[in-house]
Amino acid sequence: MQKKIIYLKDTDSTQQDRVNDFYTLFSNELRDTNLIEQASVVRIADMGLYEKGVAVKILPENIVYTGLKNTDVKKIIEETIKGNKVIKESLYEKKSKQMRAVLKNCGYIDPESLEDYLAAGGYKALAKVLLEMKPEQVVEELKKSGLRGRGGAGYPTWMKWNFARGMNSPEKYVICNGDEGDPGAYMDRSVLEGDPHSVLEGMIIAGYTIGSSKGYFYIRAEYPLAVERVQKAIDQAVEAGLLGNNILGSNYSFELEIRLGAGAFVCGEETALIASIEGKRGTPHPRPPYPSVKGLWEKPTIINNVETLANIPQLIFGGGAKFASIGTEKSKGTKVFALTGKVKNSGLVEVPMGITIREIIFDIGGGILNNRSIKAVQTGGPSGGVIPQEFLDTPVDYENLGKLGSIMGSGGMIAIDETDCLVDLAKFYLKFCVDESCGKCAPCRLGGYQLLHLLEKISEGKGEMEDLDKLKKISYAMQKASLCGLGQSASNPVFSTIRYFEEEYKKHIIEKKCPAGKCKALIYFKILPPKCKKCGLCFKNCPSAAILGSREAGYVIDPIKCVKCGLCFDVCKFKAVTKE
Amino acid sequence: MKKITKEDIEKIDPLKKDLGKSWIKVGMSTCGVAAGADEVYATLIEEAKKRNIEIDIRKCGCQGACSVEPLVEVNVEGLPKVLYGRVNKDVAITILERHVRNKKLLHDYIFEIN
Amino acid sequence: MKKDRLQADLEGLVKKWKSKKGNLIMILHSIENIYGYVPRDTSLKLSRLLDVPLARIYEVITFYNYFKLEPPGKHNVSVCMGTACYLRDASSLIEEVEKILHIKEGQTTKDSMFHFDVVRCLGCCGLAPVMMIDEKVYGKVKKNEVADILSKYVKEEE
Amino acid sequence: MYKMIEAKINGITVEVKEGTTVMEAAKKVQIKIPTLCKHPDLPPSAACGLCIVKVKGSNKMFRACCTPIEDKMEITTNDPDIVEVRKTVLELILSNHPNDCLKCGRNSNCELQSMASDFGIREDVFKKFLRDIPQDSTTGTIVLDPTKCILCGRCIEVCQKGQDVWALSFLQRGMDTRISPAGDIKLSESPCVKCGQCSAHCPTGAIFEKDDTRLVWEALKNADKYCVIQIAPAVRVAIGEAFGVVGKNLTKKLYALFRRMGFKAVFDTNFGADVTIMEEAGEFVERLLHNKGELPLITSCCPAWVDFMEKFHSDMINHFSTCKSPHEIVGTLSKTYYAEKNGIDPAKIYMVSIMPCTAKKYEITRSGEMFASGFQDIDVTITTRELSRMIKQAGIDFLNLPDEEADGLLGEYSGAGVIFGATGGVMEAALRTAYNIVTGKELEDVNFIKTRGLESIKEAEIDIKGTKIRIAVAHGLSHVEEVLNRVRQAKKEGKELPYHFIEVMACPGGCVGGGGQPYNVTDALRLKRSSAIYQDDKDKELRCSHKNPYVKKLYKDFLGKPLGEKSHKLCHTEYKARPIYIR
Repeated sequence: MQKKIIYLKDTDSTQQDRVNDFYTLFSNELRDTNLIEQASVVRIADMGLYEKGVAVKILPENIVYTGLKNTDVKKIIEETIKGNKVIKESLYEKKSKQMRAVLKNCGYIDPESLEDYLAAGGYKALAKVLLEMKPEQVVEELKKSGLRGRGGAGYPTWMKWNFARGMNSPEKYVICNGDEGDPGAYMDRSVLEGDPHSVLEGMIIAGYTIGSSKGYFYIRAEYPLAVERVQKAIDQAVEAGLLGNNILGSNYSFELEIRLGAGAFVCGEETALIASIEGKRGTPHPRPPYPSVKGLWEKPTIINNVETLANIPQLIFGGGAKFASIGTEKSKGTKVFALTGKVKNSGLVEVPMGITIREIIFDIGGGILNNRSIKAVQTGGPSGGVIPQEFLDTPVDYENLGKLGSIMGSGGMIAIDETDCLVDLAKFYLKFCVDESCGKCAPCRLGGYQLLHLLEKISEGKGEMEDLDKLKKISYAMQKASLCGLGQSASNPVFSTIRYFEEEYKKHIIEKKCPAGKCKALIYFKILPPKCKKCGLCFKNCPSAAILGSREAGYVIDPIKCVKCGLCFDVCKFKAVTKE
Repeated sequence: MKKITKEDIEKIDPLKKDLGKSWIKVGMSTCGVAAGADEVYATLIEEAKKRNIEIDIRKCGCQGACSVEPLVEVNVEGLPKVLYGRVNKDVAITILERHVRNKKLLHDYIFEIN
Repeated sequence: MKKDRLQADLEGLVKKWKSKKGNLIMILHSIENIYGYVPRDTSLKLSRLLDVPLARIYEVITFYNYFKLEPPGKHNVSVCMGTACYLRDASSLIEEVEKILHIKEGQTTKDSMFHFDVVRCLGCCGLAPVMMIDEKVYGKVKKNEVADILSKYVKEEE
Repeated sequence: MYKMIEAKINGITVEVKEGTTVMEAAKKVQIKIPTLCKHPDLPPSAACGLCIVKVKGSNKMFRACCTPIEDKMEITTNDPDIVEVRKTVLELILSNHPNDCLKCGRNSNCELQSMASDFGIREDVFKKFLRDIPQDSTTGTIVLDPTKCILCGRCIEVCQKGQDVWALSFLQRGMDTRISPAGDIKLSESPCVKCGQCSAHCPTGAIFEKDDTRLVWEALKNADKYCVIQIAPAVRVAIGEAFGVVGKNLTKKLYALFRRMGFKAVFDTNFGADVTIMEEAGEFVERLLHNKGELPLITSCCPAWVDFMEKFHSDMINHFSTCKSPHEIVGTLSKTYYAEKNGIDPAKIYMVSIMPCTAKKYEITRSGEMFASGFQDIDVTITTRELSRMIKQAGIDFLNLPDEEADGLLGEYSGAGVIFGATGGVMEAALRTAYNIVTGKELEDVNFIKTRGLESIKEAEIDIKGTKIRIAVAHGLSHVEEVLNRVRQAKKEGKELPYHFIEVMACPGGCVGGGGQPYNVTDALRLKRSSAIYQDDKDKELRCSHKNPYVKKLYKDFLGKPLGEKSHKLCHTEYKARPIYIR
């Protein structure tokens, strides 16, 4: 019989010594029961499980027990190691909340190998479309699937395609929008880098459906690896006859080229992206006319986000109905989120629509770092909003997030804990929008700038109550009067933080305090005389000579000289320096 | 490469590439590369050759666990499939020696095991 | 020397791209890759060769962050201020770099050794906070490590 | 065939053609929607965000300037909510605009100022953030003041699309966005041809004609100066707009005005136009019949066009008429012919010209030939807009002045002279005289209807004694290239030339639409101004330049014959290729 191995891990990071205790317990028990030949125990770095207490995984059977108590050790050795039986009460039912569809190949196949992609079932959907389906049938499948654009707004993909398909024009274009600009979202980059052929396949299918023979990949120049891999994929596809004339022996011909972005967030907006490809400033144009009517070089054009296109092959292959079986009533399929912020396990996750935010943060993300408590979750990036912790059980879909004042966006999800200041967060996003505003339309250009100024004023402790009204007034005007989606949503971070955390704003304004201790101007460091041992370490470390006193007399902080660097707070061994 | 036909696409056995073989995959997306995956990949190739260890070493995309990059997944016959995290050059060599050659796991770097 | 090379490169570039639609930004990328910025006489030449008004070229160069009109520093220091890095206190890294190099974001040191930028998401959120010098990414950087990292590049020169 | 659609705006039913914007449709039913960026003359830029309206069934607001109205749409253009948003947007725009209205050249006719007045703005709600960029007055014609710019984009539209000059561009983005020549160089180092269309379309004081009125007042005050004045044809039909009179020819009131202001003699540029025709028509006939010079001949009265040609089309220099513009001819003659006839020291003569044009300020020092009299032929040029301010400063009840006449020697003009003010006019005037030179006969019908009107390129064929003369008239610099390319193509292929004679005016509509003319020009207004001009022509007994008795006298007493030695020295000029960018 193969030797069993017990992998041991304490999934609760606050417990430092417990895993060693268990290690000793298991080792002793194995030795006492003379099972050393049959099994061994090892401690490992991670198991991909979180907040499940002490956990063991027993191979080769792949049995996982979680939440173990000391008394369980004996039982496991007795029943599982010796008796080959599973202990039902402790068994961890592996029910992964993740569902990898778009990411199914990412991390599993070699993105630079067409063969790998083919072996993973690649281009079967294309073959089916080109050789067995009419364009209208593809649209029909899309309609059945309920797929909505993954770039932000969630516009039904079939409608976009169908519009363009119906346009009578000899020239039409397909554009893949790979100008992922949300700070903190990088799923598109991952897909382009990890599985470029799936996006290619999606684009060719899109081209066939709308009757286009030319497509462009618009990729951020900041993603050189993605550009390199996509270019390789295009070259491979050309060589294999998957691009070019008479693809797979059909009558359909299609070619693809890459165009680079050049560092402008607004180019994620469709009309700005088109202007950018045309070699102009990436400023948005009024819609209508919509790109599907008058797009690139005034020709009908569809623009789909990377993730949307990566969904196409599996959707076609499995059929629209199958795709629609996942998700909620109005939001179908899976969504990739870039989970970051104060979450333990940051990274990309793909989940079925309808999963709750709590499940994403805690079951997949492993909860909040340093076991702090969660304050809110920010979704949708600079155009999105915050969702306070009381709504964490909301199922994720386009409508629900919208109701809460946020958006799905491209899928950034950021966990915010009690040490994060919402005024500061709003300021961060506003700064982004101000930097990225194209400057064309007054409400966005000037409104954003004024909002940022007001937020800075508040976080510096100079805020007045009427500033809160001004924030609301400008936010509303920006929403209504800005030309494009960027401007219309740029005030969302302000809107939503005021909506849920107005008290925190008021604390900044009235009490001149930042509850999270983030806004520097509102933090005050103080030395508590009873705790101070007069060691002088703070005195020595202070970069601005703000600490006065001597080893005899003790020390005080001069609030005027203090630059609030926090060094005294960090170096004090006796916790005699306080921050408030 | 010759032009692919529909038959080619359908003929390819989806499983044939992975079955029964020993392999190492290195996550080589931007996050991985930023964390040093390219060095790990190069080390693995170079050292495997130097040490006459025959194993298929490949690149792959991002698995999503960005906080523990670089990630190296190792599948050796007879051993569980292991995902190692925070791999550096030295760990890469140890993986070759210990895991691949001597069929022992590097417990301190296991992030997922199946 | 450099000038000659550009002359040849520029003509080659225009030849390669002229017949393709949507070429301006792609050509500017190539020029930027050669020089690290887009010199004025290059823009003037490009304007003639492509038959695109110089004003359009400048409109584009100054609109997009990626293109620069001034020669860059020898080493490009970027601190990422994507959301993940922001939440993990990248702003303290920015302060630190500014303090050490005595320049603000977007500026170049007097000796042209370092140019400093604050950038949006380098795509390594898992490693936040991140700073990048030239092509090399430094992840999980602590404030007190900044000086060490920068000093490596100064030493290299000596 | 257009599809007609029916919609409701504020409950009022409106029927319009498909594709009509909400703003245009609203106008049809007497609803005004505020805007700062949409100029009736230009396509919408959608920049200001003031024209937002609500559409039933959507919780968004839409920009009326660029939203096509759809069938059955129900639109609300005005409710407290909309007004509040508009007011906030306006307050935001004002937060980026200095409060120096009192010192601004646009005071009392600024679009932003009147909008602020309409909305009852009484305080600075938001903190002021102003651009700190110095004024650029290097061209000596227009002044760029980026601090006052609201980034409406009109100047960029006219400079890039309308005029194809591309001197102005948007640089940077976001709050740093500004209008500037490529690379923050000075306007004088840019391709700017000084046409001033940007200044005529600017809603605020961000682009403004260089104000030279002070020079005029000072000269008038100076007892040593003998101040004389001339007015261009297009001024007389537009100046009334500043006093609420549209499309009326006020020539005789202007003559009276100038005398009251203190000018010693009042001349008319139209007289110079008649002289120009004598020279230019002669030149045309020389080239046509005697192979002396290249065909087609291209007119050169428009200084912005001359500058444009020297920068962008210098291969056409040989086609250019070397004849000076009418304005310069009157200038030269005032300090030679007039001075001689009246025994006045030409050094004392101070020549002021009133032009519809900003580029004329450039023309007066353009080249050495502009000093043919031995002095600077024109001392100062002011635009129609500057003149209207001077009239107000002078406290003269302009509209009620009695009619007066000009000083005949350089003031009497024919109908051919006045039509220089409208596109096609130079061509028409030249043909009237060319016909006479070639045939020795007078035309029965002097009206060349085909050269009139606002079509961007007008072509016609005229029979002069069996020779078919093909002509083209272009106005608005963006239409020039097409015409010139046809000529280049024919020359290259050795084919028959497409034209014999080409007229170009830089500004749309010709001088009536000049960059120095009163604000808010539209095609409708251009037509009103030019019809007043054609009316003047029609009312004249003399319709042809060669029949102007004072012109005949000029040649007899002073110049000799057209294209003669003396006229060549005084009335002709040269051209040279100029770099598009100096830096």
